[in-house]
Amino acid sequence: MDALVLQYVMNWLVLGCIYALVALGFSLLFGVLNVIHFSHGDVVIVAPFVVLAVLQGLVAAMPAATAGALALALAAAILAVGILGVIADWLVIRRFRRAPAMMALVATVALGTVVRELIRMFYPQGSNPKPFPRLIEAQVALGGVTVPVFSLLAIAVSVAMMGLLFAMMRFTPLGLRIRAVAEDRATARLMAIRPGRIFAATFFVASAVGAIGAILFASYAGAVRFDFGIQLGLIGFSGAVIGGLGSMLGAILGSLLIAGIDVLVQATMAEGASYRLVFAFLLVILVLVLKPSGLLGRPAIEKV
Amino acid sequence: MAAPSPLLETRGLTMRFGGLVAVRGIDLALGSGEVLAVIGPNGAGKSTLFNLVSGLYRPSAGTVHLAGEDITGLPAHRIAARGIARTFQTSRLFGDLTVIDNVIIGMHARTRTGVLDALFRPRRARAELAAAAERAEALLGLVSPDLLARRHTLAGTLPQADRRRLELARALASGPRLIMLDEPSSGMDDRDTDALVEDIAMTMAERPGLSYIIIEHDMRLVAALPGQVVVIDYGEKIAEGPFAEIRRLPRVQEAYLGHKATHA
Amino acid sequence: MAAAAPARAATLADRAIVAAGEAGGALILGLFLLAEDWRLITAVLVLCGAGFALLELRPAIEERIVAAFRRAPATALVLGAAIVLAYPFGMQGNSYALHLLVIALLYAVLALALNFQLGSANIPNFATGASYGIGAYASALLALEFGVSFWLTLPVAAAVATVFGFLLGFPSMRTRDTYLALVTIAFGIVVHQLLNNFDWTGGPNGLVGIPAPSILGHSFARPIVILGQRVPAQANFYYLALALVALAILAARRLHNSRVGLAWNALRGDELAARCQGIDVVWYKMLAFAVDAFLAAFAGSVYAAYVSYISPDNFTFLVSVTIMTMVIVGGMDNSFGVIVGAFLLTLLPEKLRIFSDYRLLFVGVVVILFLVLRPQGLFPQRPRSYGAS
Amino acid sequence: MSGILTRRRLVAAMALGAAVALAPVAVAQDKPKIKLGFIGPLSGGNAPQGLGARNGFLLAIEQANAGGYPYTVEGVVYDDASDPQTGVGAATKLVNDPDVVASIGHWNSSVALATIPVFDRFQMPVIIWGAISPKITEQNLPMVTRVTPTLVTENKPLAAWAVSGLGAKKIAIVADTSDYGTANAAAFGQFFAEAGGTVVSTDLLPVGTTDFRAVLTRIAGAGVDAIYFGGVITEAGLLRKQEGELGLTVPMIGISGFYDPEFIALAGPAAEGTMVSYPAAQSNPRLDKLDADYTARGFAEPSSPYTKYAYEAANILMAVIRDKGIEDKAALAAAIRAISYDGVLGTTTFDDHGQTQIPVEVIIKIVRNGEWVTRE
Repeated sequence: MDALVLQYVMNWLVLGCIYALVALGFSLLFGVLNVIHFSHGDVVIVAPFVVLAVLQGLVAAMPAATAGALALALAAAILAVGILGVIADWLVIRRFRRAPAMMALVATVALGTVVRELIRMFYPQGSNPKPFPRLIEAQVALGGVTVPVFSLLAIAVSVAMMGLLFAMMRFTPLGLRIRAVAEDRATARLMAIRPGRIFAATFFVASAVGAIGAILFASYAGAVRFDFGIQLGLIGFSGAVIGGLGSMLGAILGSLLIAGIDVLVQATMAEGASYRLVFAFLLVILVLVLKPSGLLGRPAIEKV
Repeated sequence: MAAPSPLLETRGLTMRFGGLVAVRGIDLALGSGEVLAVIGPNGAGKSTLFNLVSGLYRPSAGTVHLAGEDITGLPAHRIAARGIARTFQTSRLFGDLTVIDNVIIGMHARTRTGVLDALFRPRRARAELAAAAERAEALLGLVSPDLLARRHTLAGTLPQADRRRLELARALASGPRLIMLDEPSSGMDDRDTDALVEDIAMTMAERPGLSYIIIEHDMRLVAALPGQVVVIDYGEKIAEGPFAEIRRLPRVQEAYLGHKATHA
Repeated sequence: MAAAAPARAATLADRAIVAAGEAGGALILGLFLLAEDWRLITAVLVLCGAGFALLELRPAIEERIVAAFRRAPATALVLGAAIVLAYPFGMQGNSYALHLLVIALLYAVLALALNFQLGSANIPNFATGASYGIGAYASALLALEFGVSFWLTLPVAAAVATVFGFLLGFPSMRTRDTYLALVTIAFGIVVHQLLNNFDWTGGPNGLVGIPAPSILGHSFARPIVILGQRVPAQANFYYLALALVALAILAARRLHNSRVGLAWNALRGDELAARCQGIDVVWYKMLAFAVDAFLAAFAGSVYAAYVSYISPDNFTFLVSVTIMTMVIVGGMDNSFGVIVGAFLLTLLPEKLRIFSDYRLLFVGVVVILFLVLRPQGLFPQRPRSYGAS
Repeated sequence: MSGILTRRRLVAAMALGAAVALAPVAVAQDKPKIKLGFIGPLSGGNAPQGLGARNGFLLAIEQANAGGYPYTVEGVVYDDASDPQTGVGAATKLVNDPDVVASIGHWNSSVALATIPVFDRFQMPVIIWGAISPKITEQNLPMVTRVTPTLVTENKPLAAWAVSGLGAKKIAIVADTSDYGTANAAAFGQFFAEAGGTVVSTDLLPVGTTDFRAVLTRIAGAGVDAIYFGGVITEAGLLRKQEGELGLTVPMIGISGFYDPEFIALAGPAAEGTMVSYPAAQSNPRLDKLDADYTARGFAEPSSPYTKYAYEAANILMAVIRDKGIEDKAALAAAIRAISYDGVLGTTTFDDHGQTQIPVEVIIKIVRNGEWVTRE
């Protein structure tokens, strides 16, 4: 393959996979709770900050252990953001379970502002961008070009996470319960499933998966800033919606599509870069006009 | 007693959902002022039939004619405007609006005010709405004086029997030629069902030209209705005739009572 | 017999309640506008919060006030008109307070515009900010490039935005809810990006030197002098925006109390049932988009002429979200509530400047609190009454 | 009746509130008090620029107050959040306050363009400390002056140097789609072509872009001698970092927009060899003293490239106020334009449009061993 094309393809896959990890959270939450958690992007972007904080703390404490420190920091961040998602639900989102969808949307937009501002004000020098370490610096030769191992890692981690998520939903008791609640809340309750716990679990899983996406995002970009979550969230949301909310495969497909058009436009058009958002969101409109429930969403045949 | 050109006629009406055939080749004919009861087990395709006639679904095959005009595949609001009104199995009232609002909305196809009229000719728009309100009150009074008294309460707060009556009133408000009632007695106890039979009988007496198609499970109600009965099973019409004859057919008993044995 | 529930003649008590309500509201608003001390601002906010808590706990009080306003509409109208017309003269020449009023009024128009959609018909639209921008740009470009008078650009800009509104409404034929919400978000982003990227819109630098309108030789850039009383130039735009709000309220009332408003309410409640009542839901949805865009464009034109400068940054996704929040916090399908929502969310961030860094955080928290504590909005929808007037 | 009762309580509460508000803050002082205004982005993505500038502004005032200035000066600081409407609100608030004599403001050109009509209409001198759009002074509003060089003045010598000094024949331009980025891209592109170079591609990316690989890959394929970046710190850092990763080894150049240690921190080792033009006159002992004072003052935020401009703008305002008093705003504005001020920026004078005339003789700063040093 042409070296340039390979670069583009790698770029596309890494971005698509990262967006997909965020989109999966949207889709999962919508499937189970029928709720749009617009602050999802802002919640998950906390993860890279936790990584940095923990790393800093550990390096200060014992300057030697770096690899172990990194692993510890990553685990802490994923866990913390998972819990943060549960807290966001508990504090705000659960209050809008029965309210019209738009209220939850607006409330979570406000929640996003709150999370963002909290990072900005309470993380040291929170307004400034923070350099974020590349998890792996090595490069390998692949098809005539050198490719960062990180890119391969990012794709592998993402695919693994997707696989894990699928397996969890399909084969574990928790997954079965989540699907039962998604299908029919009342019946699930009759089967002694407590929806409240399932909601919490779903928020935890969605946020933790998103946290991995956010860490990869920060690492791929090379930095993190308190407001990076907005665009990450918006693109993840778009990916989930055009894929068809509630469909995990759709979320992945939608994210790959958005990342694809983004890279394609920038790679081929002379002034494409300045129109990258225009094309990405025109694609969103086009998909939804043609497939009103998203690519893999269940068509809305209403029962009468 | 059938009219030369029947009011409603379906020919070979068919609906497929993916691989599933919900309705297969149904022929129906109904004259002005006639009543048709549709019975059959759950999932037989009765509601789908209604949705096809009222334009919520577009048939995969077959035609629907209203008074000789082909209305197959027209959007629901056009069909409503042509004089087919319906109710739903689970009541679909506008719960956050008042009782009288619900009835006036039922008159949508009979009123004319558009945006510009509403903005620039408020007097005319108001007069039309006031007239509609007056007619709505008269209609409510006819269906149930109790409902009339509660016309300014929200429809969502009504008890079950009153909801059913309000749906009937809303359907009547459009001045239809044909009313389709989808299981009007579902979720009602015997006393309410008796009242419902009375309501239907009364409106029939009041509006002699009006035709009805009624989906029903309650055999008592079906027995009390005049006119033909159509039995549907697995999406197909398996029998047609007066109730007294229909109930004796073995195939009907098997298809219908077999499924509904617990209820019967 | 087409009488509505309370048709009694107004009593003296009714008139007193109306007068007290309007004067009290005006006074609190004025106090809030002019306050500089954070203690006073906090006190006013706490007071308002307590007021709403009272209404929440004792619905009878709210009923009584509403009844009074219903029974004494003439008193309410005359007194209300007198208060709002005289208002700039009570601002002690404070141009900042007047500026805030102008912006609040423009947002009130935007919120009323969105209310047709979100409130009446429950159609999500995150692109009101885009329509606002299209109106502003259309008007400004006409004025700058062709020297068209402001008064002429108003209807043209509105027409342009309405066309875009219909275009945006087009996908609503098939998409719904969250999917439709995303379509409008995408539309808003595309419009913002295009305004930023095109050359003829001035790119990111926007359009400079948009002329202020004038009427009978009086330029809107000059102070108003009446009977020796001098009020800052912002008062011109205050009255212009006020007229726009009055127009929007009138349109909202007329549409609400008509077959159109009922049709919107019907498709809000149950789209499928609405179709079976003969309502062409696609048309009514597109109509809602168009009406929203039409009114928003008016606000945009006035904003452009008022500030004399516009740039894409004025019309971001965030602006649309803010308008959306105003409608939901204020109370869907209630014009008064929506206006209160608009004032609250325009003035709050400005007044919270005293909390400097914590400003956005507070606004976010306040919005969430409002939504949680009074989900039906500050002033929820009220049933129609027929034949009363 | 309950309605009236509530109303009475309202009045009582309001009276209470008013009393609290009016409680005098009795401070014995013989010098008359004046206020100076500052507006800038103190929240949002551009906050680092705004906060650094605000500190420069406050530092100037503190030093004046401590140093026998005839007035007691109070700084009034408002956030514009990089949003034109918020900026207009802030500007209106400043012009409405009779104690505020003059102001300095804005990092974003779109915000400055929105507020200068307000300052002009309400007769308040304003000095722009950060916004660089030529449109701001092109309008020649009497109240408006600017202490920052426009993009034109910084890009022209850089472009000439890129061709002659660096020896770049082919260059790729990358910038953001903000006013700053587009204006930089246009100015540099024009000057580079005039100097005899070829602009291979111009890529503008929306603000908030974090991934530049698609564009960089294409540039890598085009074989350029250098990349010009016309944006600010975050994007500059990310771009440089990703450039290194793609094996694109050509130098990156730019104007002083990302001349900041923060850039090196972001780009890491990849920052090595990055070159920016930097106005030479800016390096002087006064500037060194400002840096020392800034550090000594212990602000919570680090200084930004705009700290010195805001510091200088405040000092210019205070200098003319000392001479002309506080009443005649038109005279103040005229005096600002007529000034020849010796300060941290060198000797500032203004042209007939209120644009600073500080000669821009640029020197090139380069990142070596993780630090900005002057390139010999």
